[in-house]
Amino acid sequence: MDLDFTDEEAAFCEEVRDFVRKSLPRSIRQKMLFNRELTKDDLITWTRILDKKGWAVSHWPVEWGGMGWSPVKQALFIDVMQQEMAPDTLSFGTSMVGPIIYTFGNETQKKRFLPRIVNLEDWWCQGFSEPQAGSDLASLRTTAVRDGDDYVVNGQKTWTTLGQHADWIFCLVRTNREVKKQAGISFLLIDMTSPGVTVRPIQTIDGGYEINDVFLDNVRVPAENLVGEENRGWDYAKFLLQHERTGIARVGASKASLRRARELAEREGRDNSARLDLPHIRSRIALLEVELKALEITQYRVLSEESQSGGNSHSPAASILKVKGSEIQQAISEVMLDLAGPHALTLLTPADGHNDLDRSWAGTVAETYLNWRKVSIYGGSNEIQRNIIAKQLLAS
Amino acid sequence: MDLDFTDEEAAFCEEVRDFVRKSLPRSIRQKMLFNRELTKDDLITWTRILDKKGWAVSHWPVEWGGMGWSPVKQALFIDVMQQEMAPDTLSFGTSMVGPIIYTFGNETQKKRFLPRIVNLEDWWCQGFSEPQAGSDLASLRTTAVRDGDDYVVNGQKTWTTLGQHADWIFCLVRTNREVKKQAGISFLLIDMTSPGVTVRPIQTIDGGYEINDVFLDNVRVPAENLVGEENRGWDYAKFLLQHERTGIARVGASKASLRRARELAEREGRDNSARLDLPHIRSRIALLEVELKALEITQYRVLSEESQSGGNSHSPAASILKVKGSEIQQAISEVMLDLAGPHALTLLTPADGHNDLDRSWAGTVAETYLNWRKVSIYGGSNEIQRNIIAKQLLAS
Amino acid sequence: MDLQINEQQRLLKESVQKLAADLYPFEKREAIRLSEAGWSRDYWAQYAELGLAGLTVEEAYGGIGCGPFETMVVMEELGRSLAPEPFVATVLLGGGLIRHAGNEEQKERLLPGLCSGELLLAFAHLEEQARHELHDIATVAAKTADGYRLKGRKTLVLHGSDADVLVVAARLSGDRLDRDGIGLFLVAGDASGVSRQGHRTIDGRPAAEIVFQDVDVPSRDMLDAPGETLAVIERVADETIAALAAEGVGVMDEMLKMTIEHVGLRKQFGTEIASFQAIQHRLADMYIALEQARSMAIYAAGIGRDNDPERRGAGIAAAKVQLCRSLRYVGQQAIQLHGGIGMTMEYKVGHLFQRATAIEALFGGAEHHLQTLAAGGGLFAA
Amino acid sequence: MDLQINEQQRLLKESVQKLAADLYPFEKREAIRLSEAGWSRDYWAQYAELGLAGLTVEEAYGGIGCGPFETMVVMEELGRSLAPEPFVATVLLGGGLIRHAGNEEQKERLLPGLCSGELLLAFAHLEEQARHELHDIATVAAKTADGYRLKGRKTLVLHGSDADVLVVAARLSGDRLDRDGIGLFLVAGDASGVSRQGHRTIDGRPAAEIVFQDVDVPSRDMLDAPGETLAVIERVADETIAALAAEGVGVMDEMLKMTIEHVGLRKQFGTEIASFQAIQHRLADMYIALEQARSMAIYAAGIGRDNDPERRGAGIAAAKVQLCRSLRYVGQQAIQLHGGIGMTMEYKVGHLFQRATAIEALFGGAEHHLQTLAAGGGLFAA
Repeated sequence: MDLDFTDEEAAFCEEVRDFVRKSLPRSIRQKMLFNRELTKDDLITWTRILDKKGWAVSHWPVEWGGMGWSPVKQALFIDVMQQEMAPDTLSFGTSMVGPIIYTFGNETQKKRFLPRIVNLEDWWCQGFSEPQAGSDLASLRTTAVRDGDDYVVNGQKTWTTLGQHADWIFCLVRTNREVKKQAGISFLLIDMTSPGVTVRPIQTIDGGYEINDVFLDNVRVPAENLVGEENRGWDYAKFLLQHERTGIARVGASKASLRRARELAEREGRDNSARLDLPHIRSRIALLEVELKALEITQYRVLSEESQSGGNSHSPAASILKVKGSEIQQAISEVMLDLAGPHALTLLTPADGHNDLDRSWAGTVAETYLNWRKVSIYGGSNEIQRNIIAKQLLAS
Repeated sequence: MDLDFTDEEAAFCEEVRDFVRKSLPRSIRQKMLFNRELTKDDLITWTRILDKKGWAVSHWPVEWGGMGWSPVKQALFIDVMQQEMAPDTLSFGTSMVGPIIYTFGNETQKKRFLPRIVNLEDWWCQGFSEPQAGSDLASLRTTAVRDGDDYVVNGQKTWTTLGQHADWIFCLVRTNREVKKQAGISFLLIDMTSPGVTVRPIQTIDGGYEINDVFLDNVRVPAENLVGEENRGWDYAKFLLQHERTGIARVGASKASLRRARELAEREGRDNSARLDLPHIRSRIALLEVELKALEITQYRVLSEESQSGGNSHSPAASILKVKGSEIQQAISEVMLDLAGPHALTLLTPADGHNDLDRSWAGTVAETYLNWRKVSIYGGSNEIQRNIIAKQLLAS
Repeated sequence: MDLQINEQQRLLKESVQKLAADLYPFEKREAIRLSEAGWSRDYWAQYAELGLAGLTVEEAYGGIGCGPFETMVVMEELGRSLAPEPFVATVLLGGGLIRHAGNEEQKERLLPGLCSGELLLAFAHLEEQARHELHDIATVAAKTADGYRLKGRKTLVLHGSDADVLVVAARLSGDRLDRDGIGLFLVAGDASGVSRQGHRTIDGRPAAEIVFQDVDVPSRDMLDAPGETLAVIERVADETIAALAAEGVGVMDEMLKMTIEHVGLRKQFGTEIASFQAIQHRLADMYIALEQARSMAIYAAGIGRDNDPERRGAGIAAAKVQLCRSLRYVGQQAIQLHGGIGMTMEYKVGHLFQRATAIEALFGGAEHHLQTLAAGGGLFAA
Repeated sequence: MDLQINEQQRLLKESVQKLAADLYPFEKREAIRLSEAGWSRDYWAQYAELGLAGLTVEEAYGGIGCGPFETMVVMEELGRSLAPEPFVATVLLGGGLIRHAGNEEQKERLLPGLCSGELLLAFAHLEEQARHELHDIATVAAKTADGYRLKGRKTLVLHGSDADVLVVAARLSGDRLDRDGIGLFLVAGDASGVSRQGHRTIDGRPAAEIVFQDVDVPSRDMLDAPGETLAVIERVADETIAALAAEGVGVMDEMLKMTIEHVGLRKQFGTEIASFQAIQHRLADMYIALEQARSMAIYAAGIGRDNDPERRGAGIAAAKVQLCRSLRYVGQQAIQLHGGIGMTMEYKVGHLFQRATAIEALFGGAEHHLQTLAAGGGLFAA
């Protein structure tokens, strides 16, 4: 047992860090620093820089562009990327539909779709949730009825993140209503330009437009866009939930945020009249550092267990990554809110070319705080995660 | 609406305060200050001092020795008594079986029992809980079978606080097993000297002996000791749960503890080397003061509502008194534990005649911390209280 | 001690409820929020008709002379209905300063207009470096032949772009952090040298950054509080915090009500989520947080009248601590239990959460006020 | 990076488990606790037979030369089984000081006896005024012709009444709070001038208050750490905290296991309480707290080897913060979910909670160590 990096691991981290520092456009870095939305072009730009280096889909099988790294190495990669403020690649492509296609898709599908995911030629979005099917996904109602060589799809998807930019959507649809609810679901790839697809952006409480309703009204989808077998879609979705948990804890991103919070707290403390709440804010930051360090090691423990068991761990520890990861992100956003004090109220846009530490940093923290409430809701709410943990504890 | 005391209220508080300061024996005050167990004699001594003043059962009907005070005045009385470190009277007599007897008992019972409760000639204990019936009281199994002029009682009661000193125990017993579980329960008064009554003291994790098992083995109880009607015992028990909620929040006692914590924190801070956790302890004390102030007003709101509705409030606010009251007591005990630091480990008995602020105060805080875990368990656990609140919220 | 609301308070409550029911159905309020001003002069006229614009002003000046408990009753309803009208800026802040520090002439000049709803006031006080320190003022008022010349920059002036008259805090003497030497000045919103940059706060309400570039103010427009200006500012801030506590209670009460309704309708795995015990306990904790804050709002209304600034300050700090902590908990849980829909602007609960967050940040959050309490003698000093 | 336990560690774990299963069934352990000493020399001999008394001692002196990860494995099992034997006092504290600061002669003199289980050590360090400051030492070591004369009073000396040899921290020069001028001395427990008052700590373990009244110590019994005594004390404290973190994990793991079992059996209103969602979520949170502490115990074992005292100190402080917070939460919830039975000495869970509370207080609680972290450069300094 040993937590120290090997020389090779240390050198690799250094390599990734140097690469990001040299290659990440400053304007993108600044947006990440202030938690502002990236444009579609920003993400395409960065994905292509990564692709050129060969790192856009490093976790994929080598055959389709992956690097063949160990799980630990992959985790280190993501950790450093996030610490250096690099945007994640578009997960709907690289971490969701991509792995589904290379695992369950046919050769034609692989050749057609995978290369266009790697360089973000296709922008994918996710069509799982529905208005009456959130954490209880299997109660979904969107139907796909076979009609000749097509499926005819009707229904509504919602919370579709970045769907407004999307070229394709991967959907769970009901293909058999006769059977028990999980059993009649299929996994379908739908071209967003198909007639009958309508996207309605939804404004969120932070003022942004990140999520969408997607209405599917008699949309004809060629049967060749069915992934795997009909009525097996639930298995593929479950595979996704268990797959690729590295990074769900967002340890690297939280490290960067805490480092920044410490820096700003020190500066705000210096600027200010004497008494003040800042020592208490520093304590809260220290406590979050402790929890994050623990989470980082918990994450490596899960990875190590998964490596050893040669696949998915069934330890409830994996749910910790979601619960604690999201709670820490939210707590950091609260620290920043409190650190900004009255300035959090103002919604000022940081001026272009500002210094990282200008007081204008405070103008976006309330948006981030409001927006971050989502992280304990999506991806299986934290309540669902606790149910999962308890079930496993009581079964053991 | 007005929170200020009237002149009369202020004068009354002053009168109570003066009385306690003059009349409470110093040795008893010191035990209260260090949260050490009182002896049976201590409580008898204090109860008789109170009785002489006419205040031992101030909340009772005037006919039986009460003072006829308004609910607010009664609450002020308890608040000042607790703040001045006066022990509560033995609640099993004065707040439980006493009110049951004067409300539901017959004249003979009233004349026989009530006067002996007032001056603690009879020490009462409570026989409600059983090993398999804690918060779910109605599932109790102790039976009472009518045999001539007696009931024959068999079963086991547990968590019987101070039962080792008791002359009498009031019990819920099952007199009808045929009906739905709440319906077949009766309320019986049992002489602890009856053959077949055995008391077994149970040591608790603070090292003390406060609770007991009480075994009832073919105990013959004269039928005249049945209170009210047979099989109506559950109604009387419910009356108790709703009755006399003043003081369950223990606001006065927590005021005294917080005042003491502040004093000790200041002194400990002065005595000590520089950095230290004490500013943080002071913040925690301040936060508890805020919560306690809120609870104090919540308590007056509940009283005011009950006065207005002429009886029991059905607002879920009453459950707040239990939940928050116990949480605050526990949190104060944690502050004291942390304030004592390593000295909490040592279990030193404060020397007789020590100063209130000698470091020996630290020798009892761990016991108190451990012992106080009970306050969120007994009297309807805090989980049960939250169930009650939710039920009322969802019904409204 | 008396914790019942009286007949007058009950009638006031009902009339504000009626007004709010009329003015603030979701779509109607959205139209106002999305309008250029973000609030409505028409609506404000209706407030004035009901006497709300002059709620706290003595009858001699056209008001109805109500006290803090009436303000509490009104603010709770305004909170519940998310009313964006300038009650805080004009009545509590601007009006409060003139009531407490104005001389007879100034009161006669300004208060009737305030009561009739025609005159809008705002308090230009906070500066960027000050965080929540009320005495941290760098804006300078230099003596001139017939008055003063103001120079400085104010931030977060609530309804600052709309105000006809700004009450400006500026330094007559001393250093930025001195507690003495502060003055209050009446400045027309459109006076020469005043430039206002309006913006919205995180709850969609209007505010402004205001620069005073050599603004001349005649002597008669300095409020009369020689040597006591900071004390007046502190009193008005305390009274406003007490009122915000009541507004916050209204906001929370509405969030809890919506959440109870939502979990009763929402199904998951075929069951109403209201039947899940973890959800039920969350509701119970939200309720406890709300009621504890309600108790402290009552406390704040009472102690806000106290003339001992230290006792009043400690009581108000305590109320704001409880308020902020309750707002955060109830707000976060309301969103969490609503799930995705709570995150959108299409549903009122998210707007309530925005307002809850704004109320927290106004006049200092929980940690700021906890410091005051920790450093002082305690709420239960012997 | 490698997070699997290796074969040697697995075997060690199994042998300690076997020993504990044999020695510590509830009634057997109660007999020991209620005995006069509160622990058992017979048991300690069995520890020594397995090599545990010499676990961390180099093989040259009769030990088995294991490192911090092996200590972690052992301590977790000792925690789970509430073993009262003097592993911390003798092996980690006493043994650690001699290993790090003893000269060859001293090591040869003492370590073999330690390893064989015959020699018991204790560390007489803490003083009443010091809280958790390791350098706050008032006990004086005055130079004499052929050595030193000790005078002072020590508190909370774990197993202090039983120790054959006490390692005593005393001041050679400087003031009470100086970081320099501290020395470590070997003193026989029954030396003239030593008076020991034994008592139990809140978890029923033996400790002592010890007064040193002009105790003469020959020069050869001063440990060799010129100018570095405090650094050695800090290192040994850090290593001990790392080990306590593992013990705490064992304690929590057992509390959670017992609680899961209890709620699966206990019925309320006709239903197993394990089926209540609020109970389930509490179990989930206990599990999270436990696993986060487990991660930090691993971290502590690793960083405890670090030769940079600042980095090591920050890492150990972080581990203790997580440990204390987890112990408090898991312990409190274990009692709460057990209900009344958890409050009694008749059930193991209450004893575990006592030990959890003691581990918190040893070497400083969460707030103490959080201050260290808040004042420093952060765990993730760039």
